Amino acid sequence: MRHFSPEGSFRLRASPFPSREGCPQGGVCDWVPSVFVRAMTMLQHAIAILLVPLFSATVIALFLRRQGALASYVSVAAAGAVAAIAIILLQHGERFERQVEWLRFGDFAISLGIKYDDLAALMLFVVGFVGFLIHVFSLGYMHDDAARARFFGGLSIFMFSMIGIVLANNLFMIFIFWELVGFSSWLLINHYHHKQSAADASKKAFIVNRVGDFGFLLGIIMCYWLNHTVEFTELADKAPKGELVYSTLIPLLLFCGAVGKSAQMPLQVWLPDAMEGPTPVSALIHAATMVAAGIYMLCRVNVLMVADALNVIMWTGTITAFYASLCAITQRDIKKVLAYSTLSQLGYMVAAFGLGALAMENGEHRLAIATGVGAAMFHLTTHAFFKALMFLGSGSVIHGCHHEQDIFKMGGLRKKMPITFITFSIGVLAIIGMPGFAGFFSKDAILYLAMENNKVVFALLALTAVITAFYMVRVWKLTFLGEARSDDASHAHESGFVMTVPLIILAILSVVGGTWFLPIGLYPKLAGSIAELIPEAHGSAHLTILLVSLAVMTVGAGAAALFYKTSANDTLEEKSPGLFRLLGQLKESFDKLYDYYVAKVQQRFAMLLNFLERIFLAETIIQGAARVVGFIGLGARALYTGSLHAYVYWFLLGTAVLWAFAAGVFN
Amino acid sequence: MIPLLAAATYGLPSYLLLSAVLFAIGFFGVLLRKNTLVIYMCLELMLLASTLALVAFSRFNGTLDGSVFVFFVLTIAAAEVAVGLAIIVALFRQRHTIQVEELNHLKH
Amino acid sequence: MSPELLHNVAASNEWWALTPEIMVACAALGLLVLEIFTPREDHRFIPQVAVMALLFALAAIVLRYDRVVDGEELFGGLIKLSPLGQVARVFFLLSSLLVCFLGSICLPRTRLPRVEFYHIVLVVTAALMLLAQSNHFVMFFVALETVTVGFYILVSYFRDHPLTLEAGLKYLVLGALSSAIMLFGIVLLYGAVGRVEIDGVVHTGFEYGTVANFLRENPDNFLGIAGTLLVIGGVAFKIGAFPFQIWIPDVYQGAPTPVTAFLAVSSKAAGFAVLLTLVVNVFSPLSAVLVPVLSVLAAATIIAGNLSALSQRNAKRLMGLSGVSHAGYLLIGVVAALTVPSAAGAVWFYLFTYLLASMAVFGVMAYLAGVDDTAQELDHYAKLARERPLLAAVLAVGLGSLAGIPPLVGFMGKLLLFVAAFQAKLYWLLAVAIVGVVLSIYYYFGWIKAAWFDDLSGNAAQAPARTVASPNWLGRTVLTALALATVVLGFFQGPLATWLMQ
Amino acid sequence: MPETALLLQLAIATPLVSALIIALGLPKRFATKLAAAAFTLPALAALVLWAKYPAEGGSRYHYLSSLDTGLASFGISLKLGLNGIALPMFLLAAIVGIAAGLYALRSQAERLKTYLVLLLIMHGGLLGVFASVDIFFFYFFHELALIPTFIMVGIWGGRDRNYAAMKMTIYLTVGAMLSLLGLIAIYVKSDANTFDLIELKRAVAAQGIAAASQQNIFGLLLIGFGILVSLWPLHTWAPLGYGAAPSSAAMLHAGVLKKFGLYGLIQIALPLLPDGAAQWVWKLALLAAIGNVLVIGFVTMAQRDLKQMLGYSSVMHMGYCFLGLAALSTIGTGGVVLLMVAHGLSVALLFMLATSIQLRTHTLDMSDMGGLAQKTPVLAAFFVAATMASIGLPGFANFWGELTVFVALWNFSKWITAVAIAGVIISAIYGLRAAARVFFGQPTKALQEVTTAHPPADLDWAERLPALILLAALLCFGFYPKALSLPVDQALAPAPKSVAAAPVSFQR
Amino acid sequence: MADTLFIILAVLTVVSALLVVVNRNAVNAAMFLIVSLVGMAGLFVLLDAPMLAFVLLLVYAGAVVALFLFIIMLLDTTPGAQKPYSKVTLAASLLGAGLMIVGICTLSNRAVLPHAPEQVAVPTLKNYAEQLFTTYLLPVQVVGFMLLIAMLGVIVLSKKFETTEGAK
Repeated sequence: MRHFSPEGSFRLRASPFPSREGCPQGGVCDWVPSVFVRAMTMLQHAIAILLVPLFSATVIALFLRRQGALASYVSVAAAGAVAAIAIILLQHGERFERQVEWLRFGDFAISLGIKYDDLAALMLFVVGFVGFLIHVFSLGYMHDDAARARFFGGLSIFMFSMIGIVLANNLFMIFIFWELVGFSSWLLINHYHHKQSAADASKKAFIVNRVGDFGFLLGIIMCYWLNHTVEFTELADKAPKGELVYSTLIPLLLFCGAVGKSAQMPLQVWLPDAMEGPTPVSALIHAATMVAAGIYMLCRVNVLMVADALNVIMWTGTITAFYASLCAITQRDIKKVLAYSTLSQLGYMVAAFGLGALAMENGEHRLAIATGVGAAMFHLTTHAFFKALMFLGSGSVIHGCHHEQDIFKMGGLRKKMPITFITFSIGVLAIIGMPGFAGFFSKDAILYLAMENNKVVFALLALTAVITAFYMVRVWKLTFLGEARSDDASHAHESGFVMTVPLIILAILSVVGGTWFLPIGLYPKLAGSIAELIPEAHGSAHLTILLVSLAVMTVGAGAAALFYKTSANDTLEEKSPGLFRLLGQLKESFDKLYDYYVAKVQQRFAMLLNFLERIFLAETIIQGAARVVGFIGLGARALYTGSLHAYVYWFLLGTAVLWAFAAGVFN
Repeated sequence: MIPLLAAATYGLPSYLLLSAVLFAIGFFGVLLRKNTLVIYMCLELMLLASTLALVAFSRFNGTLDGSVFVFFVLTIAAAEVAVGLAIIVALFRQRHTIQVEELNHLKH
Repeated sequence: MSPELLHNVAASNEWWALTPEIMVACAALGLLVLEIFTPREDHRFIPQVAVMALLFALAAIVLRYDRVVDGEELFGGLIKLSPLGQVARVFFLLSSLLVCFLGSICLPRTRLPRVEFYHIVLVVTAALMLLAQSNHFVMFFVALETVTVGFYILVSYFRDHPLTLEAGLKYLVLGALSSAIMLFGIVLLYGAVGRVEIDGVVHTGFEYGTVANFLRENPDNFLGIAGTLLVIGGVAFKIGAFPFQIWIPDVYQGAPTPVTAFLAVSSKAAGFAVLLTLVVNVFSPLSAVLVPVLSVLAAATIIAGNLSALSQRNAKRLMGLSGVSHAGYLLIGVVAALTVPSAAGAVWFYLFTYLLASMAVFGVMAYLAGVDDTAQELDHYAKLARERPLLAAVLAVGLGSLAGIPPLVGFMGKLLLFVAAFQAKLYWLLAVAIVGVVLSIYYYFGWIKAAWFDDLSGNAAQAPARTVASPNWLGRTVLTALALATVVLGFFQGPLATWLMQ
Repeated sequence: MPETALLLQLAIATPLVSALIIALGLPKRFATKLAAAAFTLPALAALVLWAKYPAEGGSRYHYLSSLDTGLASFGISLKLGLNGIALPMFLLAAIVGIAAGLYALRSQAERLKTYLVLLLIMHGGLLGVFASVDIFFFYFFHELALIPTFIMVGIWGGRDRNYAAMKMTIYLTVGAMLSLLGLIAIYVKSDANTFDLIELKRAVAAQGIAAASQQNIFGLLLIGFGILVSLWPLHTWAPLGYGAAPSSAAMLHAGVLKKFGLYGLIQIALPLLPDGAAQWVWKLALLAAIGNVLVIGFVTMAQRDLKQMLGYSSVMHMGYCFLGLAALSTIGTGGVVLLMVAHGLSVALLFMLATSIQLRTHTLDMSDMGGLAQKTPVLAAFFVAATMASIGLPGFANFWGELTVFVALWNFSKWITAVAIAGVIISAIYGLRAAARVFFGQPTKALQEVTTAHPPADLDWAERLPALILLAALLCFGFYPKALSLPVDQALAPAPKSVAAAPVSFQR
Repeated sequence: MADTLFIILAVLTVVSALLVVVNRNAVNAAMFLIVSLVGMAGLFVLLDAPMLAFVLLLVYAGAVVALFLFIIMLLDTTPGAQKPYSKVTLAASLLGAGLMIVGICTLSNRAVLPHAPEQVAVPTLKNYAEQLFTTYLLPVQVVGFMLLIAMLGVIVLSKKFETTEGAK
């Protein structure tokens, strides 16, 4: 039961202290130019990795708005530097935490700090490396885009913000960069801003995220006032001493942030629309990194978790996973399919996190989370690899097919774009959990957790896996097999090296990325102590899980492979339109609901208030009062009749009043 | 010369009352009459009413100042009359009327 | 009366103390002499003579200023010197100077004699100065009546205009009425006090001091109270306090613009000088009655003045009605003066600000007034900012100061009054005053708008704008000086404040 | 006198004096140069004073200097100085002032000289407001800055300017009068016989004002200042006035002058009337939360006119400031100061850009715009940045203000905190919607006609410079808020007495 | 005997004053004014001020009322030209009268008068002169000026001017 060992979880929490000295399996850091390592301390590396993309973004924004090419090179260079430093930090293995006070009022202070532990190391590698590959890919993909500078500038801002989240050592700092990734995602979705759909999608994404952040910020503030700190290390240190004030509300509120960012139900609506952005953006932000930030954040604050909150989280994740996979079946747009699969995979991760605790629900709260964190982060990593791979693959396809995105207008691309085909196929195999591929291991870990803890969840997740295999194979078959169903597809061509090389690298990672148990495995090198938290099934459980996942994969994939004909229209729609429509509505319902709310409820309410404001407040009361005074004024003016007698009467009146005063009438 | 008042029992109050009545009558005239000249007479009447009280007080308080003040009041009244009548005459030249109700062009 | 007593009395007639008044009065006589003995073409210099006389009188006061012993009684108690009396003298001389200036603008438009105008203005000025220093009801009444008679003539001076004469008649009748009322009040006081003999010297109800003592000893004597209130009623006519303000708009409109200014500034200020002296020095024992009476007067005056001014479009009537509201604010100061000594200074400060501001406005009005002096509509001010920016600027400054807007001096005046009122705990009066100020903003800005804003908008087209003669150097200098004084004193009250707040 | 104090006086005097010079008939080409100098110098001076401000400034006033204007007997004297709270506001006034001035210089306003004169007077008044220690002159300078606003709205204003000018005038005069009464009341009730804030604080510390009168005076000040700061429901002048006001006037008023009321509450009302404050905060907080934040938030959503939308949004953000004050704690007050500065900068930038947009689209109706970003990318970038700032995106100064205010609010009331944070969503909605309607998507028919008639040019440098100044300031304080918060924190260090009244610990 | 005299004179004065107010003809009004003046002069005599009575008759009956009559003749306002009073006027006048009566009643009820001292000598012309030329010298001067401006005023207001100097 190694994965349940206190050490595992303890080391996770105690990770500010170097968990590994020096550089094991030293071979890896031989190719790293050791000058870097000696030149700067690791802290300076960390600061550099944060600032390099910011610098590139600033330079681009200020000077390179018109030099698109130059801007792209600067940005890619920055991303390369990030990746390099990430690897240096990872291999150097030092773990540290520093912070500097940024704002203080009385005894309340907000500080920015860097917490570089195993969790951060893993995430930083994923972000840096995948990000770098995607940058390179974009060089080709966005080559003839007019607003290249803006695009790459946006990418750099995103890298900066994302790395900020990864390195943050307290909740306020996470929130700051949380907002910033939201902004950069808005910027990049809005890249084709002349398209109304893009403008709307970006707006939707930002606002929906704000809704999530509403809870997030409340949670942070509540956590601050309950524990008088929001620093992860301090919180973690309070926990064993029993000083930590637990409240179900805090984790739930914080989870709201994750719901928004990781597009869980009911805030999942923005992610599919976000596909309006350029494909590399979808790959980087809306598949690999940003949407995973929610899970990362949950792992960060795991000490605050309590059982009820975890329960909610688990169910949210499960339902999202299942719902999204259903929605994915009927999509025609290749990116939409991938988007929904992303949703459901994120649901997997969230569910994994939520499952983690329940494994240990015996009062031993401190240990509870470990397995969940392990599984979630594991899946996050592998998913980052293969989903980025598939998005880039789809990007390459779209690029080849002259920006045709409808899978029913593709087909027969296997010969035209062989590299894309192979790499994409690897991605598909990885996501549907073909043994030996990355997805297989991570998904198994999660399924095992589920089986251990909650059969219903287990069933749902397994079913999700079936459907996942089903629609992925559907896409794969319709896209690459058969004959070209449109002249765009028939004239498709393989993309250049700039785009294929990243595909290949990601494909390799999608294969080896999940080998955590072998001594030569890659994941432990990346994740360090996190890797040791992954729940590992033994004996019978191991067998069942293995069988289940194999069965799941074969059933789903086989069904899709047999069922779908490579024709111009959806076979399911022909066979059973009822089911098709049902699934379609399943997807539509949420958008409809939200649109109805925005257009009919919210806007009408605003109009009503505006009407009241204008008519009632501004006009009736104020104007009314003014008019009344005006009338009185006219009346007062009318007293000056010009007749002497009237005036004499006034004098008489005045004298009489004075006389009355003298006679003491008024007192 | 024997003070006539030595024998009188109608004292200061009656004089004060009388002057008040005259004052009121004058005021009433100013209210009532429409002929500017008559209004002006009534105003003079009011002044004289005050004068009467003044003399009475002066007499009964045994201070001469009141009576001296009467000289000033009379002179001032005369001067006012002169100016007033001049204005009225000039007005009549312009408007050919001295009826108050027709002199209400300045209003509002 | 023994001869030596008479001798003493005669000896107490220290004429030197009245040098300024005597100078002004003699100058008035001199004007007539000059008119007779100089050829006609030289008559246009006569106004300059008047101005010189006023300036000399001013100099005389400034030179003799420090020699004044506070509370020194002259002429056997007819006159009482006091610092505020000096202030009043300076005030009246200044305002008469400006009235002469206005006259030099307006009179040449008519075919009327001018020398008499300046003569009467000078005599009235002398009377005003005496009035402010009088310490005896006889002196008080005589001086007051001199002023009133002078104003009868001045108001109807443009006698070839029927409206002017109508105004003259109204002022005549109502003025005489108020004089009668006041006289009756004086008589009642005289009678109530009776004969007071202190170590052989006989005092009567004409002397302020005696009245004050009497009221202090028996404050609930009906005759005393009635007389007091009737006198206040007479003064209320001068200052235009509700309901005795009713004559103001008509007379202001009908009177020639310089006379309107004279009425608005000097006559009102005379009223307040008298009121302050009487209320603070004489009637103060009756504060139980006076405070409610004056408070009601003040509140009613503020409200009546502002409300009736709201929709007024005739410039002169507007000045009159807004002047009424200013009288209301000043009355608050008078009430406060019963309890807070510094309030008197505040009232005089306010009067000075009022002098500067309204004289500036009247100056502009004098330039805009056409041949028909009584018809000065706000519409005539359209395009003023374009054609005569100087006049428009001076107008804006003056009106702003009247409205009590910082940094203009009018605001300081209001501030000092309000502070005094606060110290006197007259909270509800303050509330009324605030409402009044807000209302006044409306019509003052309406006027400024007419002069400044509308020329850019469309509705200026049909406004019958007048062609305004450009002021000569004198006019430019005086108006600029007034405006600058209004602004600078707003920033830096130094001399004026320290002089008045002693 | 130390040269820093001299510098402070100079910064205030320069605009006023140059206004006088120009008014006395300086030829136009010199006038513009002089005005430019007069707008720039205070900004430089403010930067110097800011840089020179001692790190351990404490709550004292610095750069003190005093001048007797003849009302010393009344305890009134022109006493200038800056403390930790005044310093940021002074800086704000200077920065917005230079931006507004530069923008005014390029605007082809008819009768430019008068325009500049009024603007300079306004600027001088603004600087004076925040530099005056004497609360009488504090009020005095405010009015000095307020009057030109009315005139500018009246003369150079846009749609129904006469009505707007009159309404603004009446409203703000009422507010000013009430607050003046409040100040006089403090003067009288404190028995200190002085308007000098330092003396007043000392006097009150020695022997506070009676609780009853404290409550009345605070109420007076709250209503008076509330009108000036557009506290719901006394706000109706704001959208109308800003909708009509010429850009520079709107920038200075909405950006700086409006903060007068809040500044007064922080500097004067809270320290001098702690008990009164404690009795009013709940009313204040409810009004601000329900009225300013929620109601006005929704009303803002419904606006179609760009400037009106901005006006309403600034009304809404004032709600946050009031809430921060209601928290009655160092955090809240400090947050309010940050928020005032940040909002001042951002709203000024927004009003400026709104005018620039209007110059290109010849309309302010957002439903007649769209797709402008294709024609004017730089303008779009600036506008988006300003919008993001105003909806509290990290990296801009506003974020820190709002964050600290929210944190402070929690101790006051959780529910009001929730409402306030919900307001952040609302502002995101209308902010992004505005940006999208104006710049993104496809241009409307109406706009296409206009743009074909006279094709819009992107921001020229005369417009970019002020925008850059404001944006740079926003970013500076956004990236390093401590530059602002340090003096404020020190000024608040001996926290208002009423903090004791407010619950500090969470457990209750 | 003095009492009867007082009563007679008082009645005479008041009645004639009332007639001044009420009758319609301006000339008659002036006449009745003279009558009431005579009555008042009589009262002055009763009050041991024959001097003042003399002056009163001289100035008023002699000069003022004569002037009035003169002007009335000059402007010859036709008697009865006056329109009958409107209801409002009458009501208002009644109200005014009521107010005055109430006022007089309050006066007669509330007035507290200083009791007269023992006899003092009847003032002679010499006394007046002394007072006027010592104590009240200044007011006398002022009154002089007032008469002067009154005279000038009358001239300005009534004299016909040919084009005065400088007037364009």
